[in-house]
Formats: sequence, C-alpha cells, structure tokens
Amino acid sequence: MHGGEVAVGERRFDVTGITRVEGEGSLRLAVRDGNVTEAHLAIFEAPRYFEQLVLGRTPDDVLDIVARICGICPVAYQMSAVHAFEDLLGVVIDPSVRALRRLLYCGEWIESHALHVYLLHAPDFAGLASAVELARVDRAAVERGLAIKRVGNRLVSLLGGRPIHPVSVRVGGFSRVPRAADLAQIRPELDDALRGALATMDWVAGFSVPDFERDPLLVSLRHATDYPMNEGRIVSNDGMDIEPGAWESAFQEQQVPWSHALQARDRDGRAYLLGPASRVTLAGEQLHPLALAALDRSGLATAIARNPYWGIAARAVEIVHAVAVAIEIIDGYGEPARPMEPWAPGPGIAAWATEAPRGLLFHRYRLDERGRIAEASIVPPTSQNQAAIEADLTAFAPMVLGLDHAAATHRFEQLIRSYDPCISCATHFLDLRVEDQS
Amino acid sequence: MRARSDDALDALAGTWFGSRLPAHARSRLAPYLRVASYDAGAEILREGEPTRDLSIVRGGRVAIRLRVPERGPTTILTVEPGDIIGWSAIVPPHRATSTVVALLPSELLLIDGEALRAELAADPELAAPVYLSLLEALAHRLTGTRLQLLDLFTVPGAEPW
Amino acid sequence: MVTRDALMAGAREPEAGTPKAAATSPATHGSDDPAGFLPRDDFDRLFDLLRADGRTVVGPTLADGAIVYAEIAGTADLPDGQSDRQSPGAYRLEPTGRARLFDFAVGPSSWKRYTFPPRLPLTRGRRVDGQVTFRAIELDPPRLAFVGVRACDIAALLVQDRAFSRGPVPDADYVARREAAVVVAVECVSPSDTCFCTSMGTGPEVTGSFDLALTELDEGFVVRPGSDVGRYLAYRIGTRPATADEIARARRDVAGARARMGDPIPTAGLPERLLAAADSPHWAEVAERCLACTNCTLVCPTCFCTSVTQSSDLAGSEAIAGRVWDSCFTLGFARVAGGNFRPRVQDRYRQWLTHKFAGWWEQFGTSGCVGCGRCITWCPVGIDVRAELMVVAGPDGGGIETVEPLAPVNPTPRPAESRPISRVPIISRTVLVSHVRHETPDVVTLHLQTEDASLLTGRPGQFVMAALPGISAPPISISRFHHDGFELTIRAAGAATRALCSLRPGETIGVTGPLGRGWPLEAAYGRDVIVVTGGIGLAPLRPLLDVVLRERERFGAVRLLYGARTPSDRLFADELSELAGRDDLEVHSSVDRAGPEWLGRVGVVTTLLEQASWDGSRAVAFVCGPERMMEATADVLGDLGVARDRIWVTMERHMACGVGLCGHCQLGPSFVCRDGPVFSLGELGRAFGREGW
Amino acid sequence: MLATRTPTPRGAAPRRPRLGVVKFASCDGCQLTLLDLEDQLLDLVAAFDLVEFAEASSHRSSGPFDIVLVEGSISTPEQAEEIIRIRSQATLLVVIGACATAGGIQALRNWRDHEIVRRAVYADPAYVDALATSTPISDHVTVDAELRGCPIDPQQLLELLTALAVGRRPQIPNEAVCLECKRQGTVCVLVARNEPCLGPVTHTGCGAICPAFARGCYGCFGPREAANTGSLVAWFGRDGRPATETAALFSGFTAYARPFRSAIDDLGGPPGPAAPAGDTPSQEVGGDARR
Repeated sequence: MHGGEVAVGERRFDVTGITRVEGEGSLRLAVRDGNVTEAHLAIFEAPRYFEQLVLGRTPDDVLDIVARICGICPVAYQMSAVHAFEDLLGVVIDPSVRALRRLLYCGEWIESHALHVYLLHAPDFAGLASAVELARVDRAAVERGLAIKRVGNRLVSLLGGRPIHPVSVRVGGFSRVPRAADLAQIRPELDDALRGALATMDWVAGFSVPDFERDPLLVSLRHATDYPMNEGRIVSNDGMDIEPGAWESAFQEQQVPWSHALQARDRDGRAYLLGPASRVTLAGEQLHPLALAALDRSGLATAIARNPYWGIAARAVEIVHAVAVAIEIIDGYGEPARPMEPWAPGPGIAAWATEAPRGLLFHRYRLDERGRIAEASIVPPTSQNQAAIEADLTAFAPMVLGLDHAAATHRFEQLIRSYDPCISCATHFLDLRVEDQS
Repeated sequence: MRARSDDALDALAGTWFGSRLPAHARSRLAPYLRVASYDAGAEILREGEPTRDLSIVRGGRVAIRLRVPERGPTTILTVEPGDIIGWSAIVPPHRATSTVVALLPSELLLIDGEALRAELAADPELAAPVYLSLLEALAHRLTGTRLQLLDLFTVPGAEPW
Repeated sequence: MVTRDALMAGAREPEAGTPKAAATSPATHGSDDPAGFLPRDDFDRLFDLLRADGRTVVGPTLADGAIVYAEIAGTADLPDGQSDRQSPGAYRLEPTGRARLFDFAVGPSSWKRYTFPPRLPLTRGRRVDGQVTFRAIELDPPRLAFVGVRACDIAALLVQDRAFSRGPVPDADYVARREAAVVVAVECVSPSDTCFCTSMGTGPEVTGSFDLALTELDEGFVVRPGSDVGRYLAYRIGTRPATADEIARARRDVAGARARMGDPIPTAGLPERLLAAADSPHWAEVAERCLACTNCTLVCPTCFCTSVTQSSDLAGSEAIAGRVWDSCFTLGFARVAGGNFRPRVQDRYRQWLTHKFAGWWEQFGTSGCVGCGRCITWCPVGIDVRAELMVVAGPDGGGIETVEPLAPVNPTPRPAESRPISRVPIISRTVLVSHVRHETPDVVTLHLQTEDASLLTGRPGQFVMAALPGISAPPISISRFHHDGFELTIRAAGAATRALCSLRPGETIGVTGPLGRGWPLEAAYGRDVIVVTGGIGLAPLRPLLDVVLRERERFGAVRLLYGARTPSDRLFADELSELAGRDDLEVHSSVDRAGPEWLGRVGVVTTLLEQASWDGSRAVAFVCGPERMMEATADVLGDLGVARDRIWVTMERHMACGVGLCGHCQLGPSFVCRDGPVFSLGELGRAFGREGW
Repeated sequence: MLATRTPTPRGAAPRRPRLGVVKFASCDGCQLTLLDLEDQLLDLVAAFDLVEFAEASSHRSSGPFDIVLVEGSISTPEQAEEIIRIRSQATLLVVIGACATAGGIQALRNWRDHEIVRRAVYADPAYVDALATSTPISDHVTVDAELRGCPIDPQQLLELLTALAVGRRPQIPNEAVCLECKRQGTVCVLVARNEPCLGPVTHTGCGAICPAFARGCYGCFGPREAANTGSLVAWFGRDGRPATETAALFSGFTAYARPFRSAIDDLGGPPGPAAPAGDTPSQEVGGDARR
C-alpha cells in the first residue's frame, strides 16, 4: 500500500491497494467527530450476469457454467446447483456417490482454506506483504501450507479431472467415479496433510490479534449427522431453523448504489455473518473429533464467534476437519453400482443451499416444461457478508482512527481480510478511503 | 565519339541482344548505331528524364537504380555485356523508369531512339524481330524481378521467443 | 523357464515375411508342428504359465464400451460372449449369445502401445556453466505376453519391425520391447464391416511370426506352436492332439471370415495409381470432411511418427528429452523456422494416404496398411479409406486426372547407408566450442573440437543435430571439416538456433551425427563442377569446395555461383574473394539489392547463369538454397544441358530425430534426413518443388 | 528468451524477468493456477521478479513488465482503457484463459440485448457500468502469446514460464484434443457411445480430461488450428440431433471464438430466454425475482 497526500482543510486518508483479499472494490469511511457516519464496502468486479447466461440451458449445462462464477470455489457452485436439481427431480443418489460429493467438497475446503490461511492472511500476523516474504522468515510454514493446499487440489483433480472447474459432477452422480485403488494413492499425502493441519491449528492459535469483540448474527447450515457441507437446514444463533430451499423466506437481496454486488440482509433488515466462524459456532459439535480436540486445545471456541480476526483459526479447524473426513470417506469407499442415476427432465422450482468455504451459497432455479432454466437466482456468501463487514468496520473504526495512518490502514486491511471475501464471487482489491468530515 | 558503322555492326552482332536479330535487321540499324564509353560512376540515364537511345551494353557493368528517399539510391539490377538498357526509348512515354549508372568503366552501343521508332513503325519486317528480342530481354528481367520479390534468402515470421 | 534366446527365435520365425507373403499361403499354418487342442476350461493354464515366466499378460477386455487391450489376469477378464459392430465412425458392443472369448474384430487399441509407447523419455541432459552432458535413459522393457493377436496385427508388428529395426538406425527401445514380448495369436472368425485384411493380404489366417496360434471353437482352442517358445508353452499347458474334425471346423470358421470380408479393394497397381493421383481434385474434397484430428494415424497399428519433447527445470540446467506419438495431420508436423510445408488439410490427408499405401513400399518394401479397419471405425466423421482410395485411385482410374506418375525411385546406394549403424548413436556426443565467428548480422560459425572419429570422418553435405539441454536439436549442416573438429554455420531463425548462436568459446554442446547422405563427389570425377547456392546455402557446400580444390585434378572446370540478399548477407565474404583470386575456378556472385558502394552484380542468382557460354552436358551441378531458388536454378541448368540426374540439390524439411525414425521429414517416398538431404532431381521426380509436399 | 536476448557474462546472475499478473472480467481461476503450482511456486518466485500480483502480494507495480500475464475479458469501459496502458508497459503480453483469449462464458451476452440482461440482474442498472459485449484481449491490443483453457492447465503455465526462463520456445501444441486422448488410450466417446464431443475441433492442452471422465469435450480450450466445425456439425446432425443441441454444445466458454461463433450463428444462436418455451421475455429474464 502507499500513503496518499494529506489534503488541506480536512483530515483525509487515501490508501490504494489493500491486497490479498480476493476481489476488487473499495471501502469508504466517513468520519465526523470520531464517529463513523458512513461505511460503504463497494464491489467493482465487472458484472458477468451468470443468472442470465444459464437461461435456456439444461441442468447439466448449468453445473459447468456456474462453476465459472468462482475459480476458488467452483465445487461449491456445482454442489448447490446439483442438489437443487436432484431435489426437484426426485433423483436419489447412491450413498457412495453422496460420499464422493462430500470428498470433492472437502478437497475444495482444504485448498481454499489453506490458500487463505497461508498465502493471503498469515503474512499479516507477521507484518509481511506476502507469503513470498513469509517464506523467507519461515519457509517451513509456507511449505507446510502449500503441501496441505496441494492435497486439496489433488482430491478435486482425482474426482473431477482438474483442481479448478472439475468436469465430472453430473445430475444423478458423476460422469465417472474413481476406483478404490485410485483413491488409495492419495492416502499417504492425506496423512501428512492431517499432521500439517494440526500443526496449522497450533500455529495460528499462537497469533496475536487485535482486541475487537462484537456479537454478530451468525448463520449457517446444520445437519443431523454431518458437519454442514452439502446438506442441512439453515440455522442462526438467534433460533432460526428453516429448509435450505426456503432461504428467500428469511433473507432478501438488495442493490446498493455503491456496489456491483447485491447486499443481503434478513427480513428484519439485519446484517448477518456466514462462513467458518458461523459453522464452528453453530455446528461445532459435528466437527470431526480430531478437529474438535484441536479446537478445544486452542481454547478459541468462543473467541472465534466474537472476534472476526479469529476467522483464521476457524479455517484452521475446518482444514483439520476436512482432511480427517476425507480420510474416513476414502477408507470406507466402495464403488457405487453405477456412477449416475438416470433421471428425466421436468419443470418446477429447484432451490438449495450448501456451505461454500466462505459460507452459505444459495441457488434457486425455475425450470420450464422442457426442464430448461427459465429463471435463476444465485446468492454467494460474500454478498451476504457485505453488510456485516460494513457494520464491523463501523464499530471497529473508532479503535484505530487514533493510530497513525499506516497502522490504521493495516488494521482495516486485516479486518477485511479476516472475512476472506471471495475472488470474483465478490471483490478485487480494496481501495480504502477514510475521510474525517469534522 | 563516332564509330565506323561496320565496326559497330560487328559489335552489335557480338551481343546477346544483337545476335538474336537477323542480319537484315542488324544492317538496317547500322546507320543509327553509336558507340559510347563511360567512366565508372558516370550517369547514363536519369529516372524520369527522356530516354534518347536504346542501348546495348558492350563491356563493363551498369547499375539500374531506384531512388528510395529514406535509403538512398538502391541498385536493383546490374546489366551485363550483351543485355540492353533504355527500352523506354521505344516504349511510350519514352522516359527513363530508373537511373542507370556505370559501375565499372563501360562501353555501350547506342541506337538513336527516335530514328529507331520511325523505322520500326515503317517496316514490320524489321519490327517483328526487334520487338521479339526486346520482349525476350524484358521477360528475363520480369522473371528475375519476381524471384527477387520473394526475398527468398530471409526467414519470415519469427516468434516473440 | 523360457530363455530370451528361444523367445527371440520365436519372434523371428524365418518365413515371417511381409504381409503380402502371408496371403500367399493361407493354408500353410506357420509351422509343421501338429495342431493340439486346449479345452476352454484349461485356458487359464496359459495365463498361469506366462505369469510363472515373469510376464505381464496383455489381452482384450471390456472398458468404456469397447474391447481394448489391457493388462489382464486370466479368462475372467476376457470379453466373454461379446462382439463388436463396426461401421465408419461407429463402434458398438454386441452380445453374441455364444460363450466365446475372442468373438470380435479389433478395437481402438493396438499392440503398438506396448512395443512403441505413446510417451518415452530418451535422454537426460545437463548444462552447468556452459558445459553440457547427455545421458541415455536406461531401457527397461517389460516382459510382456500379447494374448489375442489377430493376423492383421501380426502383420502390423512386422511392418513396424521394418520401420524401427531394419533402418540404418534401429530404435533400441522398440527392439528391446519387441523381443521381450511373447505373441499368442488368435485367428479372427468375426471380422467387422470395416475389416479388409483380405485385400491387404494379411489375414484372417495366422500364418507366421507368432509363438502360439489359437483358433477358438465353442469348447476350446486348436493350438499351433510357431516357435520354440510356443512349443514349450504348448507342451507345458498339456494340449492333446487336435482331432481332424476340430481342425476342420477351425479352418471352416476362418474361411467363413474370409468369405464374409470378400476383397473390398483391388490392391493390384494401387501404389502406382495413387502416386499418379498426386494432383487429384479429390484431395480437396476429402479435406472438406477431414477434421485433421489425427485419430486415424493414432489408431493405426503401423503409423510410427513421433515428436521430440523437452522438459527442463526452471534453471534450465537439467532437462529430459522425450519422444511422444505425433501425427502427419498436425499443423506443426511439417513446420520449419519461418514456414510450413503442409499448411492445408488436403496436403496432410494426401500425405497420409499416399504414404500409407504407396510410400511404404519404397521405404520398407511393404504396404503401410494391414487392413485392420481401425482408421475407418475410429474416424469421428466416418471417412472410409476404402471408398476414398477407390475414388482417387480406383482401378478404373477413378476420377483422377492421369499425370506423369511420381517416380517411386529408390535413392541410389550411398556411402552414408553402408556405414555401420553403431557409427550414428542417437545419444548426443559432447563437443567443445573452440572459436565463434560472426559471419553476418544473423549468422554465426561455431568451431567445434572433438576427438570422436565418427564425427571427424563425415562427408561434405552431411549434417548433425546440434543439441542444448531443454532446447530442441535442429539439424545443422557441417560447413567445414578439420583434423580435430568441424564447423557449423548457423542462422538464428528460431529459439533453438538463437541459443546456438549465442554460445561462447569454452562452452560445449551435444551433437549427433554426421547424418544423412552427403554430396556424391564421385559422380563429378572427370566432369565439370558447377556449384550454385544462395544465402546460408553456401555452408553445406563449403566442405565440398574444400575437397574439390584439394583434389582439383580430379575435376574439370569448376564454377561457383553465389547469391545473397544484400552484400552484408554474404557468407564467408573473405573466402569468396580469395577463391575469386584463384585461376583454377570461376567465382560469380550476385546480390538481390545493394547500395551504391557495391560494384558487383545485382540480380537473382540465376542471372549468373544466363548468357553462360559453357556446355552443361559435361557438368555435374550441386545446388543448395531455398527450394524455389533451386527450382529456378534447375530450369536454367537444364537449358544449359545439365542432365537431371546430375543436378544434386539439398532439401529442407522438419527433422526431429535425424535418423529416419520420427517420420517428420517424409518427402514423397524418401526420408530427407536419412535418404537425403542431398538428392538428384531424377531421384526426387515430381516431389521436387511441389506445394504441400 | 528474456534471458538469452540479453546474454549476461557467465557467472553473473541474469536479471530476473519482471513478471506481472493482472485480471479483467473473470473468475480468477487462471491466476489462481499460478498459486496451484505448489511444488514450483517458491522456485518460480525465485526465477521471476513477481512485481504485480494483487491476489498474492501487497507489493504493487503498474509496470514496466518483461512479461505480463493477462486474465479475463474486456467488459467495461475502464478495462478497455486499462489494457492499452498495460500493453504499453509490457515487453511480452501473454493472455491466459478462455476469458482473455475468447471472451469467456460471459461473451454469450454478445448475442443478447445488454439492457435486458443488465436489468434482469440489477434492480437499478444505473449504478452498473458495463459494456454491451465481453471481448478477448486480442480485440483491443496486440497479444504476444496465449494459454488457452477454462481454466488454463497448470503444466502449460509452468511450461510457458520455464521456457521463458530458459530461453526456448514454449511447447504449446495447437492440435486437436484427440491426439492426447489417443495417447492416453481413452476410448472415443463419440465413436463408441455417440456422445457429442468437440475434441476433434478443440485446441489441446487440458490433458483430454472430459473423455477420460466419460463425457464429451465441451471445448473450453477453444477452437484449434484448422478446426473443421462444419464437418463435425454435419456429422452430429446426421442422425437427427436437433441443431439447438449442437448449438448449445458450442455455446460454452469459448463460444465467441471463430469458428465456434460462426457455427453457433449457423445453428440459430446460443440457447437463451428466446428458447421455444412459450414464456414471454419479461418472465424469462425474471427481473422482479431480484427485488
């Protein structure tokens, strides 16, 4: 980042280039008499109109297309869509296929979380500009992170042909399923990754974070037997509990003048927070025992819910969970009788939500008589988190406005990064502007 | 300087161009033949100016040049003994299409263009072989020029790497 | 235990002839051994036996809706009761309703995958501080057993034997894999609609070059040993003598297959008709349908073209050169720096079909096609070679304009070929760059030092592949021989040549060679010598001039005609003026354009020949330059009375291996690298100066 | 090349090429591919001076670059200006991925009325500033090299960077996917199962993934050299497959690249709200669903 010039007459910060958040946009803070009068998180990602691009396409086409919304979490988009269609069309998938879907999702979680923890966020806690610099002071840590990340990519490649935009997910199952022997190959790497994941948890637990607590409305899926991923009901820490397809009954999106991304709030207009912190808080009991133990060891269970900076710890816990679950799925895997269940196209409303690495991802489609998409609505986690981030920044600002410019900026950067806003599901880099209008 | 015409006639017969003409045609041209010598570097014709004579190089080497403002004078062909220069003396508008310079001390056989045109117009018996030789000489040049156009000795289209 | 020797003897049965030879004796069943019988229930014994011999068994099995060749454990993996329905562009599995294990034709895979793997690492190269080392990667041929080899595929193996093990430089990896494989043939009784082995004379009867041949009946197999290995196997399995009835039924089934196929394409005279159809308008018509997708060449069991791949580390110090299946249908296949010899799909299709059905006879003494029909079934748009052949070169002259046939010449015997194979190792030898001379703005001469005898005894006109680790090795003509080394004169035209041009004294490079056929100096003894060349083309002729001047008395008048783009592009300018000073040869040179300071001739190099007074009938001409320039020169030389057989030119084509194995440099019936690069116009026939060749 | 063009005395370390990574309209998957080279990442940042890569480093640069990798298509007025600036700063401009080389999936909007599209997604389009079309980088500036794919292949990216570092021509083959499919021994899904597959007309490089996963190639690497779409389209249609299905097959991530684009036009355009479902456009685009 570069410090900007100070204009005469008013105290004004102008900072460009808060990086290592996955997106392009800006934050404008207006401050009068020490109080934030305006906090606008704006997203400038060039619009790509995916909800229009899928019109007239078949459900299987949609699986290929929506993956392209995000290069970080393509599996999430495929999962929300495929579950929505199978739910509408009454396709019952083989238990082994269900396991493979979760395995695929685990791969994405591992890759995405390792990317954020090691390459994007951790450098902040060492006051460094990038993982490259981090590697100079702690190469072992970065290599550990890359090794974990690689396993995630390998899982996705094994099941879908490549780490980004995998090709095998189809309505009814997979175009091809792996043989048990194929999956067994990756077992040793997963064992290493598990050790690495546990080390990661201890590593991040040692970070020192700013003392900033608040009590946000947390929302995530919850499932009877599994930690929230492909399935579950939408729940919140104030008692909400609804069908995943009923998202629109509880939330709504609205456009704000300062952003290309639509903001979501609940029907009472309240901002809410999605993602690892919410999942760990609302469904922690479903974490894999190894992950739960690691969380307890860290003693951060409650802090994760209250201090956004501990999002990095929540991700670390979920890496442990995803690796451990992947190992269990592979060890228990038996090839399904057939990779894909037959199904017939039909009309109706298909709606579903799954847990992307960054939180609840809701899809809703209306299919016409020929079973083609007539209408689509996709609500990514980051646009849902936008309002909560703005609220947190507003609450956080007074704590740092006293600091010198660079320090204040660094804190804002960290705070924004702690939510891991998703590349191109949302923003590109943040151009932070803080104005004191007093 | 003037040459004895039979002397010049032998000279004409000795050239590649002249040897292609029947004897009767050569003798018809004899009266209009002159021999001229040029020092190396001497300008024989200038691009754009009237071409007074059809010339046959008898000795030495003359360069056919074009002006390329940004590159200076560029020799595109040298004419060796036996071959002709100044065909524009016969073909309208009778202006030189290029500048001709003697590279080496050169001797040329000159045929007065105006007189030659008159003879050719008057006598098909003479015109036929003369035009044919002329055409042959120009055809050679044309084919040579085409090959030069291909710029065969360069390697086109190198990649950025 | 089977010994490798016994095994080789089996794979090299004397009467293992060309595919054509196979057809001559359909009834002769490979060997005089009495046929045995193996009940189906005992069939697994064969697999156990082969495994006991330490072999991996490869055979037909079901996968992804087709019958493919893959590693199999035993009878259980075979496609029991399965057959295949095939037509142009379509393949479907079909249950037969009878419990047979080999009741199908051939599928998408062929045995070449195992004798000629799609990817193969060749050499490992290192470059540290400008010093290179190359090491061959160790061969480790797996001990395989092929079970279920059809007659057409045996023929295919024999064809590839000729391509890979009978040339001047055998492919060591292929030879090792081939010799390490046991061939258990199974005669075909269920040909598909795309089969035409009967026309190509390769089947369906299995007549030789197998270790064991089986013919399937409902209750088991009639078994015939074809080698010591086969006899050993038959003995160990414990076959009982086959009854006359069993043998009769086996023969009847195979005869039935032959009858069903008929003789779809008359092959008599096909090569000649095909060569005569070089200008058929039909090539363009096929190109409208052809996808140039390469499928036909890759499913073909005899196609053998490869490209060299390079993989290096980021520092560029460690690199591995490998070989990968390629195809004459790709654009890059005939590409050279700054050009491409077969840009159009119609050129590529013509090249493939003409080579397959005609060129192979010249190159290997056999047809390249064995009639397996794979290219028909697996063409994504169902192009049927049988139909195309009949249109373009049918016995009725099928729609083609009759033109002077492309002379299918066998390049005259040459010293290059008589050299022992060992003299041309594929692995590069390291030589030292002792001196670097900048000839022109983009041409550099490297003086290379070596004590390697084979490198010092090359002939004028030969070339080497000059290799730097991680960078493809281009063919470079030797521009002078010294007692302790040689020179390479290189123009920086692409990445590889740029890298060579940037070498500095003290550094080393790897070279393979000398390769190819040099200038036939003997042909010029007692005759006038005329050398016409242009640009970089002077480099390969420089050693020839060296010899001619050294042995001046052997030759008549010697004339050197040299053309260049501009005065500053003239190679070896000082040497040229020195030569011009000699009284025992004429030197004429010319440039295409010049500034006023140039007092020499200007004009295309052929103008140096116009008005020439000498008589060409006594002359031998050596010409090197761009193909178009050589054409123009050849015409003028012809006018001067130089016979076509005495006009020698050197051809440029894409070369990846330099020894006739990669297939890139095909030119009519010849490999430019192996049979050339020097050819007489008589040898090239109409292959000289043709678009798309 | 960047090393060999300016040879440095032996011993002396050559200047590390300045590498930039920038993006326009895209999903970030292609630049993420650089971070997905886990095993080589640390060597790569040692071989190159990574001066601009917003996704991975807080150090920023607006140029100059020896090499700049450009991801994404041009779809806003700002982007149309920015790419010209970047070109002026780059010695070697390499476009990576289907968005940058062909306009990407978002180029499907080039067949549609942008206003309808925009209104459908945004309640108040006034705030949204976008061009009516999504176009490849080569429509705006000269491109030195390209890596195809949606996303690009990690190995091809590594090959490109390695070749640039070593000074040889990158081996980026332009033949059909079929060649790789056959090398791998994958059974042809088109011939054996009549599964429509774009492999024969599609640029190789992906590793022939889709057929290996038992489905037809959907052309995400775009048209190959001499792609004979006409012949393939005719073959697809021979047994009565509707033109709309074939059009949909081409209407993917490289739809706007010729000759795929022409094939789609010939087949009646990409699928869309105008599809014969009897719905009226207003319902089709479902504008009010967004409020």
